[in-house]
Amino acid sequence: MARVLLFGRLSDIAGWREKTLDPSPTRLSDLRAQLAAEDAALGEALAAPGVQVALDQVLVRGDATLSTRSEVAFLPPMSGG
Amino acid sequence: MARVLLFGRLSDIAGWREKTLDPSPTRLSDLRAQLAAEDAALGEALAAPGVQVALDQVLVRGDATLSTRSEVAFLPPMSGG
Amino acid sequence: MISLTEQGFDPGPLLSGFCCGRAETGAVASFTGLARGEGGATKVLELEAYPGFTEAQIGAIAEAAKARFELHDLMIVHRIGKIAPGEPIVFVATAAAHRRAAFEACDYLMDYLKSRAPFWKKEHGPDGARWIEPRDEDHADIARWA
Amino acid sequence: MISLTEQGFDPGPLLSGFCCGRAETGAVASFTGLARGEGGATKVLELEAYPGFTEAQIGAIAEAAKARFELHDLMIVHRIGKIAPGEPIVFVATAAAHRRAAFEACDYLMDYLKSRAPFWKKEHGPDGARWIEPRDEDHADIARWA
Repeated sequence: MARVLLFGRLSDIAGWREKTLDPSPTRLSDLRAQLAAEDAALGEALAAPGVQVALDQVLVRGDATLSTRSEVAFLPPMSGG
Repeated sequence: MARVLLFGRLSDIAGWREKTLDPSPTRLSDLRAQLAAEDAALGEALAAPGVQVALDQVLVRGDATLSTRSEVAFLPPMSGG
Repeated sequence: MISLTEQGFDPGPLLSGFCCGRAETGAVASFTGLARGEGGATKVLELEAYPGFTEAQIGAIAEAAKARFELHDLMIVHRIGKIAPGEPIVFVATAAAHRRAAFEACDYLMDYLKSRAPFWKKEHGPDGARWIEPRDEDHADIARWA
Repeated sequence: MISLTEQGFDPGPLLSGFCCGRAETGAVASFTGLARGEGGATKVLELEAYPGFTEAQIGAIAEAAKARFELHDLMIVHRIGKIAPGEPIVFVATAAAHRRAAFEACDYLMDYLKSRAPFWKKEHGPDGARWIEPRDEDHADIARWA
Protein backbone atom coordinates (compact mmCIF):
# COMPACT_ATOMS: atom_id res chain seq x y z
CA MET A 1 0.00 0.00 0.00
CA ALA A 2 2.20 2.83 -1.25
CA ARG A 3 1.03 6.25 -0.07
CA VAL A 4 0.90 9.12 -2.54
CA LEU A 5 0.94 12.74 -1.33
CA LEU A 6 0.17 15.74 -3.51
CA PHE A 7 1.13 19.29 -2.59
CA GLY A 8 0.24 22.78 -3.82
CA ARG A 9 -1.62 23.03 -7.12
CA LEU A 10 -1.29 19.28 -7.71
CA SER A 11 -3.87 18.49 -5.03
CA ASP A 12 -6.21 21.12 -6.51
CA ILE A 13 -5.90 19.45 -9.92
CA ALA A 14 -6.43 15.94 -8.52
CA GLY A 15 -9.13 16.81 -5.98
CA TRP A 16 -7.28 14.82 -3.32
CA ARG A 17 -4.18 15.28 -1.16
CA GLU A 18 -3.35 11.75 -0.16
CA LYS A 19 -4.24 8.28 -1.38
CA THR A 20 -3.01 4.74 -0.91
CA LEU A 21 -2.45 2.44 -3.87
CA ASP A 22 -3.23 -1.23 -3.23
CA PRO A 23 -1.59 -3.23 -4.65
CA SER A 24 1.52 -1.03 -4.62
CA PRO A 25 3.21 -0.34 -7.92
CA THR A 26 6.76 -1.71 -7.81
CA ARG A 27 8.35 1.23 -9.57
CA LEU A 28 7.84 5.00 -9.51
CA SER A 29 7.28 4.94 -13.28
CA ASP A 30 4.44 2.42 -12.78
CA LEU A 31 2.92 4.63 -10.09
CA ARG A 32 3.05 7.63 -12.44
CA ALA A 33 1.41 5.56 -15.21
CA GLN A 34 -1.33 4.36 -12.88
CA LEU A 35 -2.13 7.91 -11.69
CA ALA A 36 -2.12 9.19 -15.29
CA ALA A 37 -4.47 6.40 -16.38
CA GLU A 38 -6.91 7.38 -13.62
CA ASP A 39 -6.63 11.14 -14.30
CA ALA A 40 -4.94 12.38 -17.48
CA ALA A 41 -4.79 16.03 -16.29
CA LEU A 42 -3.06 14.95 -13.09
CA GLY A 43 -0.67 12.70 -15.03
CA GLU A 44 0.33 15.66 -17.18
CA ALA A 45 0.72 17.95 -14.15
CA LEU A 46 2.93 15.40 -12.36
CA ALA A 47 5.21 15.17 -15.41
CA ALA A 48 5.54 18.95 -15.80
CA PRO A 49 8.98 20.53 -15.45
CA GLY A 50 9.67 21.77 -11.95
CA VAL A 51 7.68 19.02 -10.22
CA GLN A 52 10.02 17.09 -7.91
CA VAL A 53 9.46 13.74 -6.25
CA ALA A 54 10.32 12.79 -2.68
CA LEU A 55 10.46 9.05 -1.95
CA ASP A 56 10.26 8.42 1.78
CA GLN A 57 11.08 12.11 2.31
CA VAL A 58 14.22 12.05 0.16
CA LEU A 59 14.29 13.83 -3.22
CA VAL A 60 14.76 11.39 -6.12
CA ARG A 61 15.34 11.93 -9.83
CA GLY A 62 14.26 9.56 -12.59
CA ASP A 63 12.79 6.18 -11.74
CA ALA A 64 13.00 4.33 -8.41
CA THR A 65 11.93 1.05 -6.85
CA LEU A 66 9.00 1.24 -4.44
CA SER A 67 8.16 -0.93 -1.47
CA THR A 68 4.69 -1.58 -0.09
CA ARG A 69 5.44 1.03 2.60
CA SER A 70 6.78 3.73 0.30
CA GLU A 71 5.62 7.33 0.70
CA VAL A 72 5.75 9.12 -2.65
CA ALA A 73 5.27 12.90 -2.59
CA PHE A 74 4.89 15.08 -5.69
CA LEU A 75 6.23 18.58 -5.08
CA PRO A 76 5.44 21.46 -7.45
CA PRO A 77 7.72 24.55 -7.45
CA MET A 78 8.32 25.59 -3.87
CA SER A 79 7.78 29.07 -2.48
CA GLY A 80 8.29 29.95 1.14
CA GLY A 81 9.00 33.15 3.03
CA MET B 1 33.75 84.39 21.84
CA ALA B 2 34.03 81.50 19.34
CA ARG B 3 33.40 78.10 20.95
CA VAL B 4 35.74 75.24 20.13
CA LEU B 5 34.63 71.62 20.62
CA LEU B 6 36.95 68.63 20.50
CA PHE B 7 35.74 65.04 20.04
CA GLY B 8 37.21 61.57 20.41
CA ARG B 9 40.97 61.32 20.81
CA LEU B 10 41.38 65.07 20.23
CA SER B 11 39.92 65.89 23.66
CA ASP B 12 42.20 63.28 25.26
CA ILE B 13 45.23 64.96 23.62
CA ALA B 14 44.13 68.48 24.62
CA GLY B 15 42.88 67.67 28.09
CA TRP B 16 39.68 69.64 27.41
CA ARG B 17 36.50 69.13 25.42
CA GLU B 18 35.24 72.65 25.01
CA LYS B 19 36.67 76.12 25.30
CA THR B 20 35.76 79.66 24.31
CA LEU B 21 38.25 81.93 22.62
CA ASP B 22 37.96 85.60 23.51
CA PRO B 23 38.60 87.60 21.44
CA SER B 24 37.37 85.36 18.60
CA PRO B 25 39.74 84.66 15.76
CA THR B 26 38.24 86.00 12.53
CA ARG B 27 39.24 83.03 10.40
CA LEU B 28 39.40 79.27 10.95
CA SER B 29 43.09 79.33 9.99
CA ASP B 30 43.74 81.89 12.75
CA LEU B 31 41.87 79.71 15.25
CA ARG B 32 43.98 76.68 14.24
CA ALA B 33 47.17 78.76 14.63
CA GLN B 34 46.10 80.00 18.05
CA LEU B 35 45.33 76.46 19.32
CA ALA B 36 48.64 75.17 17.89
CA ALA B 37 50.55 77.99 19.59
CA GLU B 38 49.00 77.05 22.94
CA ASP B 39 49.52 73.28 22.46
CA ALA B 40 51.80 72.02 19.67
CA ALA B 41 50.65 68.38 20.04
CA LEU B 42 47.03 69.45 19.71
CA GLY B 43 47.86 71.65 16.71
CA GLU B 44 49.44 68.69 14.98
CA ALA B 45 46.52 66.39 15.84
CA LEU B 46 44.00 68.93 14.48
CA ALA B 47 45.91 69.12 11.19
CA ALA B 48 46.14 65.33 10.78
CA PRO B 49 44.48 63.70 7.77
CA GLY B 50 40.97 62.46 8.52
CA VAL B 51 40.17 65.24 11.00
CA GLN B 52 37.13 67.15 9.73
CA VAL B 53 35.80 70.52 10.87
CA ALA B 54 32.18 71.46 11.46
CA LEU B 55 31.44 75.19 11.57
CA ASP B 56 28.09 75.82 13.21
CA GLN B 57 27.31 72.12 12.71
CA VAL B 58 28.04 72.15 8.98
CA LEU B 59 31.12 70.37 7.61
CA VAL B 60 33.58 72.80 6.01
CA ARG B 61 36.76 72.25 4.02
CA GLY B 62 39.72 74.62 3.90
CA ASP B 63 39.52 78.02 5.53
CA ALA B 64 36.37 79.87 6.63
CA THR B 65 35.34 83.16 8.18
CA LEU B 66 34.28 83.01 11.82
CA SER B 67 31.85 85.20 13.72
CA THR B 68 31.96 85.88 17.46
CA ARG B 69 29.19 83.28 17.86
CA SER B 70 30.81 80.56 15.77
CA GLU B 71 30.91 76.98 17.04
CA VAL B 72 33.94 75.17 15.63
CA ALA B 73 34.08 71.40 16.15
CA PHE B 74 37.09 69.23 15.30
CA LEU B 75 36.02 65.71 14.37
CA PRO B 76 38.51 62.82 14.19
CA PRO B 77 37.62 59.71 12.13
CA MET B 78 34.09 58.64 12.99
CA SER B 79 33.04 55.17 14.06
CA GLY B 80 29.51 54.28 15.05
CA GLY B 81 27.48 51.09 15.15
CA MET C 1 16.49 26.79 16.16
CA ILE C 2 14.13 25.92 13.31
CA SER C 3 10.39 25.81 13.79
CA LEU C 4 7.14 25.78 11.87
CA THR C 5 4.08 27.24 13.54
CA GLU C 6 0.39 27.41 12.73
CA GLN C 7 0.03 30.18 15.30
CA GLY C 8 0.69 33.83 14.54
CA PHE C 9 3.97 35.07 16.01
CA ASP C 10 5.59 38.38 16.91
CA PRO C 11 9.17 38.75 15.60
CA GLY C 12 10.18 41.10 18.44
CA PRO C 13 10.40 38.59 21.30
CA LEU C 14 12.21 36.19 18.94
CA LEU C 15 14.84 38.87 18.22
CA SER C 16 15.15 39.77 21.91
CA GLY C 17 15.73 36.14 22.84
CA PHE C 18 18.16 35.63 19.98
CA CYS C 19 20.28 38.67 20.95
CA CYS C 20 20.27 37.93 24.67
CA GLY C 21 23.45 36.77 26.41
CA ARG C 22 25.78 37.10 23.42
CA ALA C 23 28.93 38.74 24.77
CA GLU C 24 31.04 37.66 21.74
CA THR C 25 28.56 38.27 18.91
CA GLY C 26 28.93 41.71 17.40
CA ALA C 27 26.27 41.43 14.73
CA VAL C 28 22.71 40.13 14.52
CA ALA C 29 20.87 40.47 11.21
CA SER C 30 17.21 39.58 10.89
CA PHE C 31 14.55 39.38 8.26
CA THR C 32 10.80 39.37 8.82
CA GLY C 33 8.53 38.54 5.91
CA LEU C 34 5.02 39.97 6.22
CA ALA C 35 1.93 39.02 4.21
CA ARG C 36 1.09 41.89 1.86
CA GLY C 37 -2.46 43.06 1.32
CA GLU C 38 -1.66 44.27 -2.23
CA GLY C 39 -3.58 47.51 -2.46
CA GLY C 40 -6.39 46.91 -0.04
CA ALA C 41 -7.83 43.81 -1.71
CA THR C 42 -8.73 41.38 1.06
CA LYS C 43 -6.26 38.59 0.62
CA VAL C 44 -5.40 35.66 2.77
CA LEU C 45 -2.30 33.57 2.20
CA GLU C 46 -2.41 29.87 2.88
CA LEU C 47 0.90 28.11 3.38
CA GLU C 48 1.22 24.37 3.10
CA ALA C 49 4.23 22.35 4.28
CA TYR C 50 5.18 18.68 4.13
CA PRO C 51 5.56 17.81 7.81
CA GLY C 52 8.94 16.29 8.59
CA PHE C 53 10.33 16.81 5.11
CA THR C 54 9.97 20.60 5.28
CA GLU C 55 11.84 20.82 8.60
CA ALA C 56 14.55 18.48 7.28
CA GLN C 57 15.04 20.50 4.11
CA ILE C 58 15.22 23.76 6.07
CA GLY C 59 17.73 22.06 8.35
CA ALA C 60 19.88 21.25 5.31
CA ILE C 61 19.65 24.89 4.13
CA ALA C 62 20.70 26.02 7.63
CA GLU C 63 23.68 23.63 7.62
CA ALA C 64 24.77 24.93 4.22
CA ALA C 65 24.62 28.50 5.57
CA LYS C 66 26.69 27.52 8.63
CA ALA C 67 29.29 25.89 6.38
CA ARG C 68 29.46 28.91 4.09
CA PHE C 69 29.43 31.82 6.55
CA GLU C 70 31.15 32.33 9.88
CA LEU C 71 28.03 32.19 12.00
CA HIS C 72 27.66 31.93 15.75
CA ASP C 73 24.01 30.97 15.52
CA LEU C 74 20.85 31.19 13.42
CA MET C 75 17.09 31.00 13.94
CA ILE C 76 14.32 30.28 11.43
CA VAL C 77 10.61 30.46 12.31
CA HIS C 78 8.10 29.87 9.52
CA ARG C 79 4.37 30.22 9.69
CA ILE C 80 2.06 27.70 7.99
CA GLY C 81 -1.72 27.73 7.52
CA LYS C 82 -3.85 30.82 6.87
CA ILE C 83 -2.17 34.20 7.21
CA ALA C 84 -3.86 37.61 7.06
CA PRO C 85 -2.27 40.74 5.48
CA GLY C 86 0.30 42.32 7.77
CA GLU C 87 0.99 39.13 9.71
CA PRO C 88 4.53 37.72 9.85
CA ILE C 89 5.17 34.71 7.60
CA VAL C 90 8.83 34.12 8.30
CA PHE C 91 11.51 35.28 10.72
CA VAL C 92 15.20 34.59 10.15
CA ALA C 93 18.00 35.80 12.43
CA THR C 94 21.76 35.26 12.12
CA ALA C 95 24.54 36.00 14.63
CA ALA C 96 28.19 36.54 13.74
CA ALA C 97 31.26 38.40 14.99
CA HIS C 98 31.02 40.98 12.20
CA ARG C 99 28.12 42.36 10.20
CA ARG C 100 29.04 41.15 6.68
CA ALA C 101 28.71 37.46 7.60
CA ALA C 102 25.45 38.11 9.49
CA PHE C 103 23.90 40.06 6.59
CA GLU C 104 25.02 37.66 3.89
CA ALA C 105 23.87 34.56 5.76
CA CYS C 106 20.46 36.12 6.44
CA ASP C 107 20.14 37.09 2.76
CA TYR C 108 21.24 33.58 1.67
CA LEU C 109 18.79 31.86 4.02
CA MET C 110 15.89 33.96 2.74
CA ASP C 111 16.78 33.27 -0.91
CA TYR C 112 16.79 29.53 -0.23
CA LEU C 113 13.60 29.65 1.85
CA LYS C 114 11.88 31.54 -0.99
CA SER C 115 12.56 29.00 -3.71
CA ARG C 116 14.06 25.83 -2.21
CA ALA C 117 12.14 25.18 1.00
CA PRO C 118 9.11 22.88 0.70
CA PHE C 119 6.28 25.36 1.10
CA TRP C 120 3.37 25.97 -1.23
CA LYS C 121 1.60 29.27 -1.04
CA LYS C 122 -1.95 29.97 -2.13
CA GLU C 123 -3.41 33.44 -2.24
CA HIS C 124 -7.14 33.75 -1.59
CA GLY C 125 -8.37 37.02 -3.09
CA PRO C 126 -11.64 38.59 -4.21
CA ASP C 127 -11.23 36.89 -7.62
CA GLY C 128 -10.60 33.42 -6.22
CA ALA C 129 -7.46 31.57 -5.28
CA ARG C 130 -4.12 31.20 -7.05
CA TRP C 131 -0.89 29.37 -6.30
CA ILE C 132 2.18 31.58 -6.00
CA GLU C 133 5.44 30.36 -7.46
CA PRO C 134 8.89 31.97 -7.20
CA ARG C 135 9.24 35.21 -9.18
CA ASP C 136 11.99 35.83 -11.74
CA GLU C 137 13.71 37.94 -9.06
CA ASP C 138 13.69 34.96 -6.71
CA HIS C 139 15.45 32.81 -9.31
CA ALA C 140 17.94 35.62 -9.99
CA ASP C 141 18.51 36.08 -6.25
CA ILE C 142 19.35 32.44 -5.60
CA ALA C 143 21.65 32.32 -8.64
CA ARG C 144 23.91 34.83 -6.82
CA TRP C 145 25.07 32.05 -4.45
CA ALA C 146 26.01 29.50 -7.12
CA MET D 1 12.49 57.44 13.35
CA ILE D 2 16.03 58.31 14.38
CA SER D 3 17.05 58.45 18.01
CA LEU D 4 20.08 58.49 20.25
CA THR D 5 19.75 57.06 23.73
CA GLU D 6 21.93 56.92 26.81
CA GLN D 7 19.70 54.16 28.17
CA GLY D 8 20.13 50.50 27.29
CA PHE D 9 17.50 49.24 24.87
CA ASP D 10 16.03 45.92 23.76
CA PRO D 11 15.82 45.52 19.96
CA GLY D 12 12.81 43.18 20.17
CA PRO D 13 10.12 45.72 21.06
CA LEU D 14 11.58 48.09 18.46
CA LEU D 15 11.21 45.40 15.77
CA SER D 16 7.69 44.52 16.94
CA GLY D 17 6.61 48.14 16.75
CA PHE D 18 8.30 48.64 13.39
CA CYS D 19 6.56 45.59 11.84
CA CYS D 20 3.16 46.36 13.29
CA GLY D 21 0.31 47.54 11.06
CA ARG D 22 2.13 47.17 7.74
CA ALA D 23 -0.36 45.55 5.37
CA GLU D 24 1.62 46.58 2.25
CA THR D 25 5.19 45.94 3.43
CA GLY D 26 6.42 42.48 2.51
CA ALA D 27 9.92 42.76 3.91
CA VAL D 28 11.52 44.07 7.10
CA ALA D 29 15.28 43.72 7.50
CA SER D 30 17.01 44.63 10.74
CA PHE D 31 20.48 44.83 12.14
CA THR D 32 21.42 44.86 15.81
CA GLY D 33 25.01 45.68 16.76
CA LEU D 34 26.09 44.28 20.12
CA ALA D 35 29.14 45.25 22.16
CA ARG D 36 31.63 42.36 22.04
CA GLY D 37 33.49 41.22 25.13
CA GLU D 38 36.44 39.98 23.00
CA GLY D 39 37.40 36.77 24.72
CA GLY D 40 36.31 37.44 28.25
CA ALA D 41 38.43 40.53 28.87
CA THR D 42 36.25 42.99 30.73
CA LYS D 43 35.69 45.77 28.27
CA VAL D 44 33.35 48.70 28.29
CA LEU D 45 32.66 50.76 25.21
CA GLU D 46 32.07 54.46 25.52
CA LEU D 47 30.33 56.20 22.66
CA GLU D 48 30.46 59.94 22.23
CA ALA D 49 28.20 61.93 19.91
CA TYR D 50 27.97 65.61 18.93
CA PRO D 51 24.43 66.47 20.02
CA GLY D 52 22.38 67.98 17.20
CA PHE D 53 25.05 67.44 14.57
CA THR D 54 25.04 63.66 15.00
CA GLU D 55 21.26 63.40 14.58
CA ALA D 56 21.40 65.73 11.55
CA GLN D 57 24.13 63.70 9.87
CA ILE D 58 22.27 60.43 10.51
CA GLY D 59 19.18 62.12 9.08
CA ALA D 60 21.14 62.90 5.90
CA ILE D 61 22.31 59.27 5.68
CA ALA D 62 18.69 58.14 6.10
CA GLU D 63 17.53 60.52 3.34
CA ALA D 64 20.22 59.18 1.02
CA ALA D 65 19.03 55.62 1.72
CA LYS D 66 15.42 56.60 1.01
CA ALA D 67 16.46 58.20 -2.29
CA ARG D 68 18.50 55.16 -3.32
CA PHE D 69 16.24 52.26 -2.28
CA GLU D 70 12.49 51.79 -2.55
CA LEU D 71 11.78 51.97 1.15
CA HIS D 72 8.47 52.25 2.96
CA ASP D 73 10.14 53.22 6.21
CA LEU D 74 13.29 53.02 8.31
CA MET D 75 14.29 53.22 11.96
CA ILE D 76 17.68 53.95 13.53
CA VAL D 77 18.33 53.79 17.27
CA HIS D 78 21.88 54.39 18.47
CA ARG D 79 23.18 54.06 21.98
CA ILE D 80 25.63 56.60 23.42
CA GLY D 81 27.55 56.61 26.71
CA LYS D 82 28.98 53.53 28.43
CA ILE D 83 28.01 50.13 27.05
CA ALA D 84 28.82 46.73 28.59
CA PRO D 85 29.63 43.58 26.53
CA GLY D 86 26.52 41.98 25.08
CA GLU D 87 24.47 45.18 25.17
CA PRO D 88 22.95 46.55 21.96
CA ILE D 89 24.77 49.54 20.46
CA VAL D 90 22.70 50.13 17.36
CA PHE D 91 19.41 48.95 15.86
CA VAL D 92 18.50 49.61 12.24
CA ALA D 93 15.30 48.41 10.56
CA THR D 94 14.11 48.93 6.99
CA ALA D 95 10.72 48.19 5.42
CA ALA D 96 10.10 47.63 1.72
CA ALA D 97 7.73 45.76 -0.60
CA HIS D 98 10.39 43.16 -1.44
CA ARG D 99 13.35 41.79 0.45
CA ARG D 100 16.22 42.94 -1.80
CA ALA D 101 15.55 46.64 -1.16
CA ALA D 102 15.08 46.04 2.58
CA PHE D 103 18.34 44.06 2.90
CA GLU D 104 20.40 46.44 0.78
CA ALA D 105 19.14 49.56 2.55
CA CYS D 106 19.85 48.03 5.97
CA ASP D 107 23.35 47.04 4.83
CA TYR D 108 23.92 50.53 3.36
CA LEU D 109 22.74 52.29 6.52
CA MET D 110 25.06 50.20 8.70
CA ASP D 111 28.06 50.87 6.44
CA TYR D 112 27.43 54.61 6.66
CA LEU D 113 26.77 54.53 10.41
CA LYS D 114 30.05 52.65 10.89
CA SER D 115 32.29 55.16 9.19
CA ARG D 116 30.33 58.34 8.37
CA ALA D 117 28.13 59.02 11.38
CA PRO D 118 29.57 61.35 14.02
CA PHE D 119 30.31 58.91 16.81
CA TRP D 120 33.60 58.32 18.58
CA LYS D 121 34.13 55.03 20.30
CA LYS D 122 36.52 54.35 23.15
CA GLU D 123 37.20 50.89 24.48
CA HIS D 124 38.04 50.62 28.18
CA GLY D 125 39.92 47.36 28.76
CA PRO D 126 42.24 45.82 31.34
CA ASP D 127 45.21 47.53 29.61
CA GLY D 128 43.67 50.98 29.55
CA ALA D 129 41.56 52.81 27.02
CA ARG D 130 41.90 53.15 23.25
CA TRP D 131 39.94 54.94 20.54
CA ILE D 132 38.46 52.70 17.87
CA GLU D 133 38.53 53.89 14.27
CA PRO D 134 36.93 52.24 11.21
CA ARG D 135 38.62 48.98 10.16
CA ASP D 136 39.90 48.32 6.63
CA GLU D 137 36.77 46.19 6.12
CA ASP D 138 34.61 49.19 7.02
CA HIS D 139 36.32 51.32 4.37
CA ALA D 140 35.95 48.48 1.84
CA ASP D 141 32.30 48.03 2.77
CA ILE D 142 31.37 51.66 2.23
CA ALA D 143 33.27 51.75 -1.08
CA ARG D 144 30.71 49.23 -2.43
CA TRP D 145 28.08 52.00 -2.61
CA ALA D 146 30.19 54.52 -4.54
